[in-house]
Amino acid sequence: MTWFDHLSPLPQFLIFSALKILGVFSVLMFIVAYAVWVERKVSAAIQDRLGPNRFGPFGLLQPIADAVKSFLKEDFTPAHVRKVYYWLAPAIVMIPSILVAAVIPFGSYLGRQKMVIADLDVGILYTFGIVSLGVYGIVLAGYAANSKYPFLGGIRSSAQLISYEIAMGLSVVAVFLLVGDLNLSRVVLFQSGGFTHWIIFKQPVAFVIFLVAIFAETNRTPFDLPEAEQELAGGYNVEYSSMKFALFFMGEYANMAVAAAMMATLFLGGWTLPIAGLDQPAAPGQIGVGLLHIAIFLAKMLWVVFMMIWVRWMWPRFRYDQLMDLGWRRFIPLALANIVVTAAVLWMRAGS
Amino acid sequence: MTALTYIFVLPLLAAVALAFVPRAYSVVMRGVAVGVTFVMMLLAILVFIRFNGAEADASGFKFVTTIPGLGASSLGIVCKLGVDGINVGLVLMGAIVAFAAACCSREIRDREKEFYILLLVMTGGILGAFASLNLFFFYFLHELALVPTFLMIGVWGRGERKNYATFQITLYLSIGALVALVGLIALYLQSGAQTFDIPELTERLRENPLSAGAQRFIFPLLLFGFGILVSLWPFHTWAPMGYASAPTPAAMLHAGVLKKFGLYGLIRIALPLMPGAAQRWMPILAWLCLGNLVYCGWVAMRQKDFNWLIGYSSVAHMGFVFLGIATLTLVGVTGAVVVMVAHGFLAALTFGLSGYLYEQTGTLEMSELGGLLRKLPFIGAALVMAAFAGCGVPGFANFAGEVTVFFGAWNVFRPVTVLACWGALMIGAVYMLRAVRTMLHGELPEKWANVTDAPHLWRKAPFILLLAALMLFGCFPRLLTDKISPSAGVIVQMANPVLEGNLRAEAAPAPPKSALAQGGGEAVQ
Amino acid sequence: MHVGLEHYLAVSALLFALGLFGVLVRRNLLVIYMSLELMLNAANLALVSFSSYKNNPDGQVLVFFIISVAAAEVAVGLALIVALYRKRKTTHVEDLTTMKL
Amino acid sequence: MEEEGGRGRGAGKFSGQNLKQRNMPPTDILFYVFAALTLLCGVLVVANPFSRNPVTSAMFLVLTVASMAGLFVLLRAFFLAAIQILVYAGAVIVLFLFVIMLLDLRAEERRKVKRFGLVGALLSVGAITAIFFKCLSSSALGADPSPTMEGGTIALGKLLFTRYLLPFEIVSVLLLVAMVGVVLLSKKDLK
Amino acid sequence: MNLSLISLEICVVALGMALLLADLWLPPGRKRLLGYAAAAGLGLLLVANLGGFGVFGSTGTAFGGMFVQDGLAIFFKRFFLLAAILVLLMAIEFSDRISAGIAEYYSLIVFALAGMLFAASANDFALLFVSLELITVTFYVLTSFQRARLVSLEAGVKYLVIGALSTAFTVFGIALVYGISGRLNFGELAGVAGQFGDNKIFLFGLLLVLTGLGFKIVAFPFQIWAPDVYQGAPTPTAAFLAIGSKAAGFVLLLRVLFTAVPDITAQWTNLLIVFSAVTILYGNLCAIPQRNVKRLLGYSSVAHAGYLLLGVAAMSTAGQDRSAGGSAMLFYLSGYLFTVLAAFTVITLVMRHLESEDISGLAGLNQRSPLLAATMTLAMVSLAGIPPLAGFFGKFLLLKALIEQGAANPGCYCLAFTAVAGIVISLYYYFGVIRAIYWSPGPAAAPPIAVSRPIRISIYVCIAGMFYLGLFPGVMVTVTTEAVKALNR
Repeated sequence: MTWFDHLSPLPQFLIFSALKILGVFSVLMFIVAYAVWVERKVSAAIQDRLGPNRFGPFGLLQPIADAVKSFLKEDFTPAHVRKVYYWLAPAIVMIPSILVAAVIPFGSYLGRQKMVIADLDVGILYTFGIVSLGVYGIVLAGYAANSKYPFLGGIRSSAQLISYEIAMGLSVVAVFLLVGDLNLSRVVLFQSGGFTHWIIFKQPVAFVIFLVAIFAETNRTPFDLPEAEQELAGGYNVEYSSMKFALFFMGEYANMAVAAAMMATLFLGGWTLPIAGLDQPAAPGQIGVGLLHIAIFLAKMLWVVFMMIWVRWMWPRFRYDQLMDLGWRRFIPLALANIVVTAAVLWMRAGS
Repeated sequence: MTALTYIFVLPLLAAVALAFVPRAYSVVMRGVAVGVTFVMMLLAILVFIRFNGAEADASGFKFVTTIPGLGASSLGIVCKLGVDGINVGLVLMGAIVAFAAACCSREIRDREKEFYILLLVMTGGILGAFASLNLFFFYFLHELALVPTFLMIGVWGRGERKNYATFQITLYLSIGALVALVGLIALYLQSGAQTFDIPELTERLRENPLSAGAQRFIFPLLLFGFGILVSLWPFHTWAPMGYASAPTPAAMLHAGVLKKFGLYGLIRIALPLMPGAAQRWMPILAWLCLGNLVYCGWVAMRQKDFNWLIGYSSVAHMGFVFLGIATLTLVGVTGAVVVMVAHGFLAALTFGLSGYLYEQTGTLEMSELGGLLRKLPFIGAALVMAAFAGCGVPGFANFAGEVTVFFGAWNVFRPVTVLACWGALMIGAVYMLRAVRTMLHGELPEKWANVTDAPHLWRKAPFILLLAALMLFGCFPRLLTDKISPSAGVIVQMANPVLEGNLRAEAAPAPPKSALAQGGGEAVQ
Repeated sequence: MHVGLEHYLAVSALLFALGLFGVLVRRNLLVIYMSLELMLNAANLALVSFSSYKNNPDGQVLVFFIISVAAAEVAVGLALIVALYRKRKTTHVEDLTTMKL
Repeated sequence: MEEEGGRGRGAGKFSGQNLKQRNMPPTDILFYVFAALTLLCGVLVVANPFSRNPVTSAMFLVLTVASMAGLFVLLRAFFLAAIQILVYAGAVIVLFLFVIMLLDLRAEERRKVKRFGLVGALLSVGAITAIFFKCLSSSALGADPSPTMEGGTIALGKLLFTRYLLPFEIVSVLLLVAMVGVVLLSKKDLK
Repeated sequence: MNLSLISLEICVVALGMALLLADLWLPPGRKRLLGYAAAAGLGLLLVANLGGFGVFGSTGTAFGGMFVQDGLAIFFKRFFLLAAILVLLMAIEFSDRISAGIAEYYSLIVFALAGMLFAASANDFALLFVSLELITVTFYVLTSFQRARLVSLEAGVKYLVIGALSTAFTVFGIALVYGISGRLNFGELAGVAGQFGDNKIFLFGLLLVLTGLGFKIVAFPFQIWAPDVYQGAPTPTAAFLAIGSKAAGFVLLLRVLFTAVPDITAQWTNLLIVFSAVTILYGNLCAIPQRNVKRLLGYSSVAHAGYLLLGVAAMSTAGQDRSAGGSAMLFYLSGYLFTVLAAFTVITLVMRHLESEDISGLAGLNQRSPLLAATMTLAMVSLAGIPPLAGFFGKFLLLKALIEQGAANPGCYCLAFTAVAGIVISLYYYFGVIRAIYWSPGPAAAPPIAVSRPIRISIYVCIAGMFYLGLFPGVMVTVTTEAVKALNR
């Protein structure tokens, strides 16, 4: 590795970043692929059936089969669509979730490298900024299809995403009042030193709001109104088929994965675990500890993903007005109140 | 508090009071208007009579009084009233004409409330403007009197071209007034006196005259600003049309009194405060006034409508005053002031009479009228006398004034004077007498069989009064000239700074000639 | 060529000019409004670059205000445009002729 | 620009003192990339030769805003870069899209552009730009050679809540007003 | 931090919010009460402010010099309060024309007022921008409030586009000024502005800021929105726009020119003179053919902006002592307040049931309501600048201030003559309105117009104000001269 140490900092930085990006991306894709499998398995279990079980042990190779199927299907473009946007929309859907993954600390250190692609000081603002871009894919899909149901789906989705973004953002404000920093790594560090330091226990209200908002942001049941089959015959992705449809599908799961990662980082202690000193960052020599941190993070994240899948098959769908009502008239005031209370408590503590 | 205070304040207060009278009580309105103007007239006569005996302040003004509160004293804007020889006659004339106009207001039948309020405001404004010793209020009150004029013509006026006439008169007079305002403001600023008080300004400028540049700039503003207000040729077109369309009282007040404001302003302000520029501009003014005297007289001859005719004749008469002012001599200026007073009575009289005729016949087309003297002995006689006065027949005040002016002008602008004599006397006589002949003599058309003469004293009173005044001052011009000369002397002296240096020896009348002016006055007597 | 403040200002000015051009030329209210946003963004860029190059944080605070005010303005504006569209079925400025002289 | 040379050279604006320098620092390359993107997308917002579709304009506006955020990052204004994306891309332009879709502006395609207006606009805009560049080249900016201020959240936040508290509060009133206004203007049937 | 200085603003904002809240609980029939409550609340504040009770009397600066409470600010605050009260009373009369949300209408007026109050005290570009935007955004809504009427919406959209454009100009200008000087605070800027007198970018930026403010004060060539917006907006909005928004623009203009960059204003003089002249002529000439009263007042508002700019021109020409032009402007604005609000009140009452506010709607007004006819006449006479009303003395002071500078800059004389020409032109259309009132026959069976007591009081206040300022201007001249002392060098 001596040749490496001789490089100037910039190429070093570039190489490490490339490696991290590659790693994160592949893990994310893997999770996306297998989240689908998990989803099918979980739903099968809940509905007391078997689920995919033909291809590979427990149907484990099913995602590969699905992928092949998607690629081989005819890529049909209906005549009435707006072509450019029709092509663009599926591509856009994936981008935000991948971009958000860049700022999430998925581990402490491996060697001297911090296990985060970009350790931004404005991390959370960046996340929200990127998350808010997620709406474009869906809106454009709805617009591009140039037919009724996708259009309604697009409209619904944009309204829904914008509405719940506010609740989500406000709920997180309380967290940052507590932490005093927007940098996600420091948020994680703040949670080290005991289960009670996890923000889920300090900010339960924020957690609940955030959790629900995530469901809405990822268009998951009970908030999957933009694509509700019974109402809109599939919503914004009606006109899509083959690989383009698959991209939407993947986008949804990628969003889920990233949202779960955010959840884990913000509320569940990130890569920390308050046993066996695992809540402190790994020293340069402790490669094993570093790997363990990554594993802990993945475990938490997968747990959240699992829970989201679980919820999908357990809950009925909301009505649209109920959804809006919940967002605007319950959560936003609640989140505001939460902020005020948090600020007041902090202020009193600082005073005393 | 002097009589002047009441003359100024009474009509305005009465106007405010009338605003609260229900409109059904039109008799009250008329009563109040006539009563108030009558009181004003008595007060004005009182002031005139007691003028000689009254005590003058340092700057030669009498009955000086201040209305408290009005204006902004920090800017030197104080409502200060007072009279000297020049404006005492004007105030008297104004008050008499106002009373006459109020009496003639019977012809107004609708919206009497508004009309009498406007009439009173106009009266108060005019008299206040003449009595004001503050440059600001001098202007302010004149404008105050102008607005009602416009409204009266617009609302109660007659004829098809009423709207056009209203706008024309409004625009013309406003331009004139505003141009003059710019000049007045510039004068105030250039003087550096920090006051709008006329005596103080005069005093200050006597000691430190304005720079030549400032005078050159300001004087034309005042000359043409005031000139437009007085219908100086070629800015006269508003006058005949406006008067032809105006309701009688408005025409009487405006042509008789308000129009004199510009002339008064020239005499009071432009001449004494900017002598240098005055010297330069006066010859031009003299030639311009020929436009009034000859051209407008000529046009008057061609008129078919009596009101247009007297409108033009009124414009023509202004030429005398301009000529008198242009001489910059004591005689000329004195004569000018006398003409102003005389013409005030005369104009009011003619417009009042024409208004009566119009009321009776509904037309003033001279071709349609004729032989009216038989049906209207009183009105007809008054009209004949008015025509004589207009032609400058001795015995009427106009003659006294015009002759004085000619005496003054003879030495200064000889060719102009010759032309003016010809124009004014010959042309004036022609059109006036022709009008009298067509309207009063000859066949009486059938349709005028039932016109009636002024039925009772109240209808005759205004005409009698005005005629009496004309004849009084015609027979005893000394009543006026005695008061005017000393004050005019001061002004002329200020306006002729070079006189003392004998630089204009051949043009300017030597001091003995001012004695001649007195002599002229006596000769008339 | 080293990138300095003036480069940023040039970009900002060009962007401003672009926006102004759009406002003057385009006839669709929505696009006009987008062009206005471009102009505001140009101002933001100028403020940020001045602030950064002169080590003075005031400008960035002002940008914060501008962004939030712009958001509010857009909300009202779009509501207005939608209301107009409902009534008039157009977003074309040349169709707004109810009050021609 | 050339005439001003005598005075303007000292400030050395575009006179290119470093033209010879071959290896550009990466931030400079990034600047050119982002600047070009910003302007290109800006042009496509305003005058897209291929499409008059407002949706296209809106999408390019997103790109403009995003590349501007890139410029902000280069200027070390990280907070504002995030806010820029969050507010403009995330809210404002979504709102635009939302409205465009709601109005379904398909009929609104090509209308004749008035030659006269176009030329006039070009001239006036060109004049303003020319004046600006002339000013730029002739006056001293007095700036540091490279960005020196770190526009972090904490620094700005502190300013925002101390010195600029009053405008901050007024903005909150403004947002309230805007909210009331939007509700009033768009609610279906008001009671 | 000196919070007591902004107590007035806090109260006003609180009042606005209280109105919004009270609206929730009031039954629809009693919403009128809210308007009276708002007016009464503002009235109390005005009285407290005039009396200088408690926290309302203090002067000084707060928020690091950003907020300044000096004579000028206090003058304008009282001005805005009075205007808002009269507009609120007008709005109550207008309420049957507003189908829904009348309570919000009141509260938005109060919020716009808050923006104006802040603008009066702005001593920093940040505060300037924010308060200006508060005013502008509120007016977008107020203008398009009658969204059932197409004209109202169109007016709103036009105001929106032009307003946003002006915002963009202002902001870009601020960016350049800030960039060169590194200051946002006017006080600090004044200290260093002198050295940037020949910095083109700085001047360009300043010019852009002035351009942006030009939109607000409706000066040529940024006046294009005014006629349409005045015509289309609900009448009380138009009134508030005519007086409040314009005065706010002027106070900011004064602050920018004479507080922020006091040393380099002289070079603007010729520009100001030209624009003032063109504004006067444009406004007056365009007003002549108008048949819609509100549109006519819109153009006349352009003209009046021109007259007011004349005062600014005089101030910028003046060397040390700028009080003549400044006090004239303030006096003129005060007169304009009473006059224009009187006119709009009459329009509100007379044209309550008419869709288009055509001049012919005024026909026969003096039979239907002599009071309103007289009020309108007085308002027109005052707008035209004829004694004995406020408009005359205002114009007199402005001309005086201008001619005073004639020696320093002969352009002032030209401007004075332009103003005179403008006044004469304006007589034509103002008298056209009076003519419609008095000498065109009205509709045969037009019912008399009922004038409620509060609005009667507001009309009396306007008339009294016009007469008082016209006849007894002394006090006001002193007050305004005191108020502009802050702008002297």
